[in-house]
Amino acid sequence: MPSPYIPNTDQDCATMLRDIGAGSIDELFQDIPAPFRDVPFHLPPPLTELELREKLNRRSRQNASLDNYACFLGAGYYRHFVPGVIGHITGRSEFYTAYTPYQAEASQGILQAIYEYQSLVCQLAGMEISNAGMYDGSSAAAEAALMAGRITGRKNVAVLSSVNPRYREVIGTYGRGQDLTIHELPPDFKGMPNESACLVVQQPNFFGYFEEVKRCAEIAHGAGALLVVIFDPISLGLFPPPGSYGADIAVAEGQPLGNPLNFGGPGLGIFTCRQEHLRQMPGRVVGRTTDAEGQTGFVLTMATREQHIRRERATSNICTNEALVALAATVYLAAMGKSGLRRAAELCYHKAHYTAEAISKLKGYSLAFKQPFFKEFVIRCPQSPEKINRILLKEKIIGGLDVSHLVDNGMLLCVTEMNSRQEIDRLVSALRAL
Amino acid sequence: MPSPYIPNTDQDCATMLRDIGAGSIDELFQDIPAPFRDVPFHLPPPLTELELREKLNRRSRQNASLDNYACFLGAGYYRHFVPGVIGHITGRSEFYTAYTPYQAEASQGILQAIYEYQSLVCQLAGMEISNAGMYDGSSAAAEAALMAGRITGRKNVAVLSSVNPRYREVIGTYGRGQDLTIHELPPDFKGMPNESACLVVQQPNFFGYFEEVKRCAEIAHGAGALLVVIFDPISLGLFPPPGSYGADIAVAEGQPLGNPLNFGGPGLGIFTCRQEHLRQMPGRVVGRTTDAEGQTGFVLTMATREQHIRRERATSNICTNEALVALAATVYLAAMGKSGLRRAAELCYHKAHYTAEAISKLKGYSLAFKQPFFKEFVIRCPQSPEKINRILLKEKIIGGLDVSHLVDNGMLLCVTEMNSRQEIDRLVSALRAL
Amino acid sequence: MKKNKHYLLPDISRPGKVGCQLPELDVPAAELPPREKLRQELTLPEVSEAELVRHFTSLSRRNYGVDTGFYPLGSCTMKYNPKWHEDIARFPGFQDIHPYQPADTVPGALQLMFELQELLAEITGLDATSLTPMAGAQGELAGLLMVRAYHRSRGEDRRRKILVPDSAHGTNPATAAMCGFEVKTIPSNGDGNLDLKSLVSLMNEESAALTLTMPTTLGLFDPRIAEISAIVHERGGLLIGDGANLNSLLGKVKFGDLGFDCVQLNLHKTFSTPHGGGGPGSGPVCVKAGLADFLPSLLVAKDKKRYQFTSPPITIGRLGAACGNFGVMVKAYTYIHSLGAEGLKEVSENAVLNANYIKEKLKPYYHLPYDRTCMHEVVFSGKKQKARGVATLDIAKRLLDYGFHPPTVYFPQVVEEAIMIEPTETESKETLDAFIEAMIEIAREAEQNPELLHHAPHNTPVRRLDEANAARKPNLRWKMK
Amino acid sequence: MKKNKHYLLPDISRPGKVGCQLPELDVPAAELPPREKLRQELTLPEVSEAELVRHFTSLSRRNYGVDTGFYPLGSCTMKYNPKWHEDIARFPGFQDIHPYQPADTVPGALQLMFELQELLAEITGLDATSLTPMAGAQGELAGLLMVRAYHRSRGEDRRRKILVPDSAHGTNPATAAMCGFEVKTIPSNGDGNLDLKSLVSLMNEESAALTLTMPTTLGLFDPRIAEISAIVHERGGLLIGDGANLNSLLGKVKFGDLGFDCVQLNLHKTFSTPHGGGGPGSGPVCVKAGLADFLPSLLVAKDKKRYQFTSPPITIGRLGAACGNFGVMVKAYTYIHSLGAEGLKEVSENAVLNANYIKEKLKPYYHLPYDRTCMHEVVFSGKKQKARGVATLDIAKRLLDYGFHPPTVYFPQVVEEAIMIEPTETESKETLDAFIEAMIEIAREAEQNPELLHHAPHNTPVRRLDEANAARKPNLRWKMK
Ligand SMILES: Cc1ncc(COP(=O)(O)O)c(C=O)c1O
Ligand SMILES: Cc1ncc(COP(=O)(O)O)c(C=O)c1O
Repeated sequence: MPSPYIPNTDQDCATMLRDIGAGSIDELFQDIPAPFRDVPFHLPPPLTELELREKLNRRSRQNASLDNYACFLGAGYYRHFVPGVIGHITGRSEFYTAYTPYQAEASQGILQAIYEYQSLVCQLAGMEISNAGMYDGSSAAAEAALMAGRITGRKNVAVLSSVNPRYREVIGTYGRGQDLTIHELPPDFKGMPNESACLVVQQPNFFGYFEEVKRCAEIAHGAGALLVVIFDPISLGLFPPPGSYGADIAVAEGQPLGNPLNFGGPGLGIFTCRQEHLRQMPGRVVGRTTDAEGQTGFVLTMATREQHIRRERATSNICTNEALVALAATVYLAAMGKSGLRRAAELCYHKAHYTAEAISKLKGYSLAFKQPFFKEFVIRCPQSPEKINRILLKEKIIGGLDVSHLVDNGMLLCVTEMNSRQEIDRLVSALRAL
Repeated sequence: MPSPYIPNTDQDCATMLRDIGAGSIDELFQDIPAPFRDVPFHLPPPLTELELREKLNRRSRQNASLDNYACFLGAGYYRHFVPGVIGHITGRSEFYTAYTPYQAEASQGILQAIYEYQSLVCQLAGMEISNAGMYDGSSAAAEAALMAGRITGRKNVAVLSSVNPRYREVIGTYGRGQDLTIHELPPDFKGMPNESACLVVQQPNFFGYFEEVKRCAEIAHGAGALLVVIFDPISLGLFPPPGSYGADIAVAEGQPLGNPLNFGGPGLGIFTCRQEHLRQMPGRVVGRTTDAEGQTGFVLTMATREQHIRRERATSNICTNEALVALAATVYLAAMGKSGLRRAAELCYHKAHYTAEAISKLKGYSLAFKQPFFKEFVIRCPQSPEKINRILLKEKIIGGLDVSHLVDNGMLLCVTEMNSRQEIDRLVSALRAL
Repeated sequence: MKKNKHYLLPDISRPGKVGCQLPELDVPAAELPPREKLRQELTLPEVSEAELVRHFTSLSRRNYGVDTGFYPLGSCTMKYNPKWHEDIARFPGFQDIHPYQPADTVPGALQLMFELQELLAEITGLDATSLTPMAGAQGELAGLLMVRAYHRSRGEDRRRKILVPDSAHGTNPATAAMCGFEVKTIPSNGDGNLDLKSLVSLMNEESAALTLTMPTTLGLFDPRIAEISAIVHERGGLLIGDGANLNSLLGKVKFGDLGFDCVQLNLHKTFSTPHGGGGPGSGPVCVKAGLADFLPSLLVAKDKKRYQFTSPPITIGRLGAACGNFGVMVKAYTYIHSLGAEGLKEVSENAVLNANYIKEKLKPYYHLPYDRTCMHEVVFSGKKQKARGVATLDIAKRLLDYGFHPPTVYFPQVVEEAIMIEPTETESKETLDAFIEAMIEIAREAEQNPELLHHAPHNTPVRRLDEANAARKPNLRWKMK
Repeated sequence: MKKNKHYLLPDISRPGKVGCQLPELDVPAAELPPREKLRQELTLPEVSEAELVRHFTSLSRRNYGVDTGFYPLGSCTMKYNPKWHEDIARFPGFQDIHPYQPADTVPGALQLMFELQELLAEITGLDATSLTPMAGAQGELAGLLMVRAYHRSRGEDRRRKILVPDSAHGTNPATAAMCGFEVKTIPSNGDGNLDLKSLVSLMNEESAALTLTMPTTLGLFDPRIAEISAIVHERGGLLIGDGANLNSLLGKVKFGDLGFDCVQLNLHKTFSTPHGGGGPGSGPVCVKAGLADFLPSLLVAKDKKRYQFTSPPITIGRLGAACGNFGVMVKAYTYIHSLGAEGLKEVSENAVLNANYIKEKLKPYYHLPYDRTCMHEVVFSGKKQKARGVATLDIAKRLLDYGFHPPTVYFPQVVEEAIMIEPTETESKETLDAFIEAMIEIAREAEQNPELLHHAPHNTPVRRLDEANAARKPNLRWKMK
């Protein structure tokens, strides 16, 4: 059976085998001890493009795709507006069929795009330098903790309990390898554990409200620890960037910057820090240089920090990252520009507050926290959030995250510019009708 | 309000006006008599991308999109398989954001693609030359009749009554301008009307079955008329091409070659003919040539036939055609190749016959014609096809075309490689259960 | 990056390769007709998907589009078209529907068409629209077939002449001829306006209509439009517009108010649907009420919230087997909704501003035959340069070296060595300035180094192509065995 | 076509421009926090959509991808990836779903993940899979964290050394270090196989595991794999595979049969999901039953036709906030279904055939350190050319002039001036022949005209770039005010 993906014809194979001097393909596999070779594989029979398109179209239609629902779920992954232009650019095959740009002269496009990404992310976060991106926000946070450990030579890591629990778990996973001890601090913490490498805070925090980050910075720095901030990139259209309140390392999940949800992946770990920590920074970085004729060009640089040069003494093992997602974020930030990003943040802010107010006026519902918030907030419900969500679903509404294990009957709701007033009003009526 | 599509800033406008020496934009419109200027336009308020995406997503979801239905509707527009690779190529913006390739040196891509299109279409139809494409199959047929009139200097056009009625209508519309008289001939016609420019036949015909085209060719040629054949490009994977039985002009709807239905447009008018008629051929044509250094290159050529040079003595008024659809057809034919196109035709043939046989065994149903057919056939139903279709719809089946005005309770069904056995069996059961 | 190698599909075809695979037959095979009734030989290229993609990707990289750079092709309105419109046109509910589906399975599509008919009627100030024509020239055809039917319906079948300005686009006279009319050319006067005396003398009881592009193909608005309209109408004729230049009037002026009875629009130009390397287009016709019954079928009608296709009572007939280029309509509809009335006005204002800016900046270097305010485009003449042996074609080819697509050249034919520049509103002042700079530089080169221009372009994938030879010995296809 | 002008986003930014517009607020505005709690200044570029598109389109045209041409980057498996996989990954029901939606609103996605877990287990011959790791290196991390947890669970926490062959990819030792292990390097022997004596001497009660890439990064299959496995296991260690080279074993050989306890796969290489210019990837880990309880969370479990996320009882924990790179999984799933068992076997057979063909053809021109049958890739050494003053880097850069992406160079480090060529099965003999011809031509140039190579590339958008200076004075961003 000829395959669209294997262009060698039988004739080609025969010629090539002859030129190689092999009697058969099998001869090429002689190094593999016979008992291991050509064992049976129990796999489904091959299907053609036509069949698989149909099968997977049906399969995908079983999922409640959010373009057909009102969605109030956030908690780290957000449905923000994705301008159509982004897909057209990430869909340029010169970008998406390339490998990591090891050969700079053939890769100026992606290299410059990453350089622009690094620049835009620094502008956004108010930080000095950025790498080319990591896997996701949580692993970036974990790498930040590891980096703080390397910089300070300390083994304790303090994390506020208001940090996204999943992020705390990932910090724990990575920390275990380095024998870091993770300390969970309450929101009203007064001081740092002894010999802490860093304090990790999330702004706005998992429950959606703003931390007193300046106080955190003072306490952390006072104890010789670094401040690691996990930020919401969209919030920075309206609220102060981590660089402005003393973050030494600032990380984020970059998915909201022009990327669909994709069931949570691929995402993008934004990773920024102070210039002085460059040599301890994990991940790839692109630098500007010149060519033999003096023209500007871009290259991967500072590779001596990385695993492929420094091996076991590298700053991280990361190799493949999320370049295409970073490209999307680059186009997003350029498309929105300063006014667009501010507008996005404002829309989120006002719509979330409109929603929160309307719900908290309903009998039996109340806001769990009174601190200022951005686009997420926890509502205490009159019954279990899980039950409520099941009822909302019938109205084509995906409700908020059930956080009843953290807040009594708590539901973490998220409202973005994607939620029209009509959707919000539908949610409120549905909750009222419950 | 800044617009993403108008890059001039207020500052730019002011500078430009100053450089022009105009006090205001209005001054630039002074040639327009005042009463006509700046009249009110009653249009809906502007919506952003976010809002329009939502609105039109909702609007599009109101339509029964055929990827979610079993569809047995054909009659000139066909749901054949569209390999995904096509969209990726027509989506290359260098192609789709270009104009007609008037400046050859900057347009080698589209020019070569059209040259390949012309070549592929000739190979497919067994004809000598092809133009770069026309609006759709029906207008190509009409232009063929006009061209036959020019070549023969005659004003009568004979059209078999088994030609798609919509095509006959379009030939009529175009013919009226040239004062052609259209004669409808029955399938068993014996001779041509006097002084006929051409005989137009469809193979396979509107009802799906094969005409005796050799006999048609003999009669037409015997009367000094040209034979114009309307063909189904997919059928040519299995059945003889018009060039093999004496077609002087052969036209087709090219949509089935790798294009979605798009509610009937854009389509593609394939237009091929004998070499000797080149100078009477309507539409654009690309030729191969060399550049100043002897390299191969491609240009629009034979333009002296066309309206932009020859004006009222042109072979047609056509200017914009369907280049991007022709590009899709080019990629389709190259992707399928000889074995793929044959397979497509075979699948249609066998599935259609399986369906016809199963239905004609049902009580009350019978095949209306006994001639050999390709992928379409007319079923005589026990009740009105319209009613049957309404019932099928509830089972998520789009039935065949109601041709009860031509055949008693007749329904024209179409089966292609897109109809799985399961779909066909569903149709048959639904008809049985009626 | 690649060395300039040249392949055609047969060059990369090898027996046994395949670019797409279809499923196995899942029903019992039927009997095939006897062998002699089957195709004996089918020869098509055989390539893998990877080779196919590389082939066409490489071709695309040898092509210039609006996304590559400035494309000031006069009369063609080569705007940048919003990318997301493409996405919307590809929604399955728009793309995967059949034109003959029952109306109640496609209410969304029909509503969109109905509303677009109304929107275009409002924008043109006319009463009814048919969306059927598949490009501008077919819209013209619809218009002139209606003119013929109209006069015939009034017993005035003798009106068999169409008056066409000498500056008109080739489709205008060609369409008239296709509709069985005789073409009478009306010259332009010294200002580039229609010569009224000629109009008066030619507009008689044998004349069916004047077809007028407005603004004209010289990029000018004829200020005596009301007089022109009066002359035509008083003498029993119709005033037919070629709306291809609507981009300068959008949201500012209505064709209906100017006296036009019928106008075709080029959605693929004005309404921001990319041109596809030569199509598809869409050329709706809008008409005054008196012509509405003649409109080509199909129309979409609304009947108590239900939408359905209808045919006008005395329609000139069908122009195609379906209902026009729906895929293009979706984008135009989106465009109008995205801009609204104010937005459309900004479009025309900026289009006109940009054209006049180029006009003023290049006037010192290139001959400007009509030195007055222009609309969306400006027509220069290369005759100053021609006098020094540099043809307009040389200038055009040299622009390619500067990374710009050339303007339209040698059209309109009434201007010697015409250079017709239409920047559109989607270009920024920075781009215009860079283009202006290149044009000035080329004017300098034409004086100092004409040879350089004669041999341009120098930086393109191929050098100047031999068009004469292509026409002399037509090679219009490859053959494969 | 364009003259080589160089712009960065700030160069094309102008105050007041905008590339995307969001709607007006449709609810009453809430009170904002006091001004000092708001952001004072936000500086981002301001560009229109058209300028944005031209900027990035032009960047794309300065980039080389698989769709542009041959990309024989060793160890990276740069296959051509079917285009339609991209379409499927973009179905709204796959793309527009939230990782925390209730399980019964995403049964299709969960089923796909569940089945992919099973498919990968079958392909590797192992018992359980976690799809969570987001790239190969994170899969390695998962593997070695499991190794640590495993030994700890058996009270063998003293096993803190990981044995790593000298030819290993940098991620292997780096990962070991991240997991708190000490790295012990095992040399290769003269045949390119693992030095068994060293293994025996290093594999002791302090050693936790051997991490082995199979076939090795020299492109060779170590025929003594059974012995290696026995040595490691007898001494209480685990055999951990780096599955990045699976492309040569697909459908032929199972890691589980070879004795591996755990292996990470690189879906973005072997399973045909394009590499995105550096990512996203996906690096599932497959393990034998004894390690299954340690797998990173989340897994998808099936319980009477219902699918849901679960966490293994003594999981090493989460590696990310969601469930891995689902978008990549969709493509890998599609790929496996599209090929089936026979198809996968053809993949590895053709990958191996292509590599050996290149090996034989280039052997006379380039030094081949291990002259034996290779698997999916072949490693040459440029030392012949080096002796004449031409570095492997010069050869690589010169290939760019011939329109080819260079192979991996200077890796594996155990080969002097390494040139590591991995053609993959998606390349045709014609392409291989053209590449071989270019390599031979370059070998000739290296003798006759070394200068040409020192200054290569000549035909790229930029000439050879100064990497040393980039590292010396890092300029890692632009600044805008
Ligand atoms: C002024 C004018 N009229 C008519 C047309 C014909 O339109 P189309 O190419 O869509 O048929 C054009 C396009 O070239 C034009 O510029
Ligand atoms: C042999 C080998 N192991 C591991 C890796 C790391 O995989 P990833 O880049 O997906 O993290 C690579 C990729 O470069 C590789 O080639």
